Amino acid sequence: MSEQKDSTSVTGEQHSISVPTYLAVFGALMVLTAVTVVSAHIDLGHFNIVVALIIAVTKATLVVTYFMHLRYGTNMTRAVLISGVIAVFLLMGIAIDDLRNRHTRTYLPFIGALNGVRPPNAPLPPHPPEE
Amino acid sequence: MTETVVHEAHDASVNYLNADYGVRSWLFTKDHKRIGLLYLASITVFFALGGLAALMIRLDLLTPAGDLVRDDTYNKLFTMHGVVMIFLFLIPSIPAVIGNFVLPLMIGARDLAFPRLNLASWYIFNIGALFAAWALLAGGIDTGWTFYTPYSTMSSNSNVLSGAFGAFITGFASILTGVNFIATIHRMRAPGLTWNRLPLFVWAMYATSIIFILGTPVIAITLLLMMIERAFHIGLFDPALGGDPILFQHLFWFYSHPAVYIMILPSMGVISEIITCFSRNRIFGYSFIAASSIAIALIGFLVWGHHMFVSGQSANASLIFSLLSFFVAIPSAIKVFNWTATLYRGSVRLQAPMVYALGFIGLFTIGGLTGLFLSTLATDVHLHDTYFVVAHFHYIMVGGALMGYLGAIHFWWPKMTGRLYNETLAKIAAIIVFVGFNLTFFPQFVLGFLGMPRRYHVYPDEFQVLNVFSTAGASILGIGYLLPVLYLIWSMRYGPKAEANHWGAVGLEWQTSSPPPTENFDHTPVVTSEPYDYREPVEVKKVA
Amino acid sequence: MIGRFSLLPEQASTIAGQVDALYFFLVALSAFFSVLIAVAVIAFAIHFRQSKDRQVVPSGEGFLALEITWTVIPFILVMIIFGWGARIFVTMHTPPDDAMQVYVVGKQWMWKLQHVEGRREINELHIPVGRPVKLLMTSEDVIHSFYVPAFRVKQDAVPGRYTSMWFQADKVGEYHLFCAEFCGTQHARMIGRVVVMEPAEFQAWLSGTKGSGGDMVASGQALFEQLGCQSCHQGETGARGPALAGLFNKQVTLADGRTVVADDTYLRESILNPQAAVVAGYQPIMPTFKGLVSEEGLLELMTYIKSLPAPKTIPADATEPGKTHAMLPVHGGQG
Amino acid sequence: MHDAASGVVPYHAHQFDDAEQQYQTSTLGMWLFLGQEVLFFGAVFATYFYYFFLYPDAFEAASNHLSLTLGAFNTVVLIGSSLTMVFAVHAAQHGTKRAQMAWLVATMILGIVFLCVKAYEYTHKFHEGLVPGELFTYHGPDAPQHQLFLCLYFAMTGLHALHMIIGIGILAALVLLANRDWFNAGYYSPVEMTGLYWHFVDLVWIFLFPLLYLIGRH
Repeated sequence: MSEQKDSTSVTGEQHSISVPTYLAVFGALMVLTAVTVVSAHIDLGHFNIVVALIIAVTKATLVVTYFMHLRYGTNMTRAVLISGVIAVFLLMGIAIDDLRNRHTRTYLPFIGALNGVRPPNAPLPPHPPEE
Repeated sequence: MTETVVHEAHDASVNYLNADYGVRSWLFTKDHKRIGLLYLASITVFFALGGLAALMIRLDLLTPAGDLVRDDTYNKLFTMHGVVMIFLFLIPSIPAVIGNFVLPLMIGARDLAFPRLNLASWYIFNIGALFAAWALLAGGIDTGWTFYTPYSTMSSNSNVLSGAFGAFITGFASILTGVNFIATIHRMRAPGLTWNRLPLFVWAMYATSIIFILGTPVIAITLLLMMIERAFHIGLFDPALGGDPILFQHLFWFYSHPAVYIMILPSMGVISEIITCFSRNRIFGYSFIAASSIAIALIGFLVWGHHMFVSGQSANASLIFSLLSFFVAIPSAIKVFNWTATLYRGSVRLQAPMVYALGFIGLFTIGGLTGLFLSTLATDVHLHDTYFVVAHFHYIMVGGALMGYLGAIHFWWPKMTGRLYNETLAKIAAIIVFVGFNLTFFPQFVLGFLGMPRRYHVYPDEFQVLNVFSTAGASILGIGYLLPVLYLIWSMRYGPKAEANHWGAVGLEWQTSSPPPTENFDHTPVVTSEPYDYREPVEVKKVA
Repeated sequence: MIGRFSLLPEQASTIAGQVDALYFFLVALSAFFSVLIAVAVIAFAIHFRQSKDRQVVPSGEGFLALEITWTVIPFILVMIIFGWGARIFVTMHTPPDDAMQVYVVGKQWMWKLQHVEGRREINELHIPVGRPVKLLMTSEDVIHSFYVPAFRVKQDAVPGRYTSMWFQADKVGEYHLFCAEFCGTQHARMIGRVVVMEPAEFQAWLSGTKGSGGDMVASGQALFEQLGCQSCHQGETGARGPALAGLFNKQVTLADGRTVVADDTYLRESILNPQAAVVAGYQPIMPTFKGLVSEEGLLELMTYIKSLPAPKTIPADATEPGKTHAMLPVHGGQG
Repeated sequence: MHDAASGVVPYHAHQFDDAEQQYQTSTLGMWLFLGQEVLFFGAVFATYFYYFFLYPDAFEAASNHLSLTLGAFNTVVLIGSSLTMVFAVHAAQHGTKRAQMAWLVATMILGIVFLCVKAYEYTHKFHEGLVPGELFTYHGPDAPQHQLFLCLYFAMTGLHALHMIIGIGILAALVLLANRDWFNAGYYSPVEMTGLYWHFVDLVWIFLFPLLYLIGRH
């Protein structure tokens, strides 16, 4: 946790970022925008969205660290942003995991085994002999 | 002990109440203490509205055929009870009234970090609350406080849009309170007040504010999407157009389960304060109680799926949510054990706040343990959506949060108003509330196991006996809640004057006069010792 | 029994005993801890009450050993409860293969039930004692929840998809049926009875006065022909639609390479939203039948498709595109 | 205090001990508000990913209803406005009144350009009958899923545009305050806080653009 009342830490001014840095960051953002547009036209199947998200995350970190001065902010401000992002991932992750398993009745292995139940998404037994 | 001795305030007769007069001084105040009292007034009105709906429901359930009201009126009554009690009373109750008033005093600050934001929060709360109250009274909502789709979007023809919009607005009031509290706790503590000297009520407010910040926006979006779906029939949650009603439940419960921790965590903070003061004993396991407040807030975000075990959610997700729900029960158990241990070798005085606190421990224990029934998969299949669930969350919210709130009002009343209430009358009221509560909700556990579903206007005849007990209990409970309103208002005018530290407590808020000056402290106190240090009895210094 | 006051619910299904055992274990655990805390609080409050003469010496900060014990013990207890509850939950979610199939359609404020043999019922379910019954449920409008307290089972009927549950009644009698998920004005009146009968008695009831239609397979085949399905799905080589005989619960490879199990949901989606899962080797030309087929009609079509016996000479993977196999359009036999 | 040299006495509210504490607290308060906004947009993104997982092909097809050039142009405009905002904050600290007002107005102009392009896209959708609800006249394959995608498109970009409008309103207020010489090296937190808010809104668009415009282009 951040120290009690950090009169010691200086405000943002001492570390104010110079204009050339801002321009460099702006240039990087422009390049990344171009890259994401170009990469969208290459057919990578399901990886297209993954690549797009990676580029978006890098652009986001650039904006957050330089434009929003998080680079010189206190740990608490970083903790707030990170906990927000984690909470969103939590909501998305478990909701989509529920969606993925809705029709396949997968079980946590040790529970299924306790009961001698064949986890249903295991491969189907060979074609049953004709009754 | 704080070094600085409270000496003669420059003019003891001037305090935050008589510093300024007139409606403008109250409606445009930036003083956290006055905003706390403004919130107290607003939520007491809504508590009365919700309580009235509860009494109507209990009266209607006296007979299996439900003769008091028609079907749809009953549905509107229990929705009004749910929406008003949760969004308009319980969520703001302790954080906005007690938290606003006491938090800056406890950490030695002159006010919250953003006073204007605090006043804006009260106005936003009232605008949203009036929207919701208008929707409930002018035609009502019949979807239940959960607004489940596709009923709320496709087939309900009640004021769902305006009611949901009201709840949507009140959400932002909670967010502003959360921002205010975390910023204040982090940046504006008195010198010497390190993290492990913070009063446990401040820890509880910190944990509650985490949930305010991370949870409330999700319910805002959920209600917004539901309103869009209802207005334009776009198929967001409409299965015919490719939507999935279970997604609504995921989004709704992602906020609404942490919301029940918003309601109980502040009461836990209050109980830690009251127990230590009235048993003149240092808190048992300070760091464990503080850590379990934060643990409850964080793990609370992982467990929302135990509301959806039978909703068509995948069995795999149900197993995961059941396992995580047991993890969140452990910190609550730790707290109860620590409170009980605090009484050991103390000097216990059974005054009104202490009666509420001990009542809290008893009822919260039963509420918490019955929660285990509902996070266990097998029993939840049988007990879900029955009166067992109704009894469980009333034991937590009414037995826990409301008892904690009443205890807090009684404990800090001398500090808030400078007046004393009638002690014996207060103890009688507390006991009536305890007895009435148990008679109302314990029979509902049995009703739930028998299988009586919740939200039922008519029920089979064999459930009538237990329902009659429950209604009898509800009337006793109603009287129990009326008494404090009467004698507290009476005490404002005629109650004897209270000294600065009426209970001889150790918190910073008791080092200033009652009621405190607008600036809270004559000069910022310096904290040197660890919290709840009741080593030598605090002789009460006479102020003026 | 219905109408008789008692403090404990009936136990009328195989699972009820196991659920009640866990329930009473939890009641005992809760009672123990509640009494423990209450007695401790009252004893401390009285024994250590404030007395003028006693000099108060507050106890230490807290003992780590004690804190750890009352963290580990509750943790072990809850893990036991979790495992026990999860095991029963798994049995609840795994219907035996020989279960008798009943279709349930929830509609605003009534339950429509249909046996495969054709008997239709409203708000009533007749089942033989001692035989597992599997319900395949859906809803026509809002979410309902099929709840039989005496069997300790409950499952939501969600519109737009199938949910299933199973139980095996082991006591003859009449039991309550409730709707447990709030579904509107007459949610409290959407109740009914589950009548458990002796097997012989059940057969007599089943073949008694015929329900409104013939058995589901016959009405399914009639609908199959009426909608013109056999024009594509007659199973010959070069047919425009994949063969449906013996399709149920088989692996199907789709045009985009995914393989899915042809379960109830797959059949329903293929009828209502055929473009979503086109079988490999076939063109996506099938029109959607959404709105043309009622929920009951869908269930009848699926029962008919499931009743088509797999032809004798089928190699292991029947749905390999381009595989030729002789398939006589067998008249719907007993499902 | 660092600004003693420049002879400017920093203003701080009565509940703070000094301007240093006020600056730290207001920055933390703003970040807490932005943390909440992450969840506010996060819930809508969760709905988007939920349905993208359910209907990947339909969503990719539906994404082609949107014009890529306008989306890309808007992204460039918004990142540009972030740059001008950064310069405005810089000017508030060190620059003259005229520089502050110039950069603030530049940011507002870019913001308004963004909203105009957005308005054009919305009206274009109206004419094409692509607005979800009764006016939806697209009857191709997977029509319901396309309507779902477009509903999410309108919800997400609508929320984003609403935040832009509020941002432009605050910027206008700042221009007036800058005109009255409020901001100097000792007191510039209002500009910095608005900067944080503006960059966050740009951040949301950085995620919106690929998810809505780019998924269907391969």
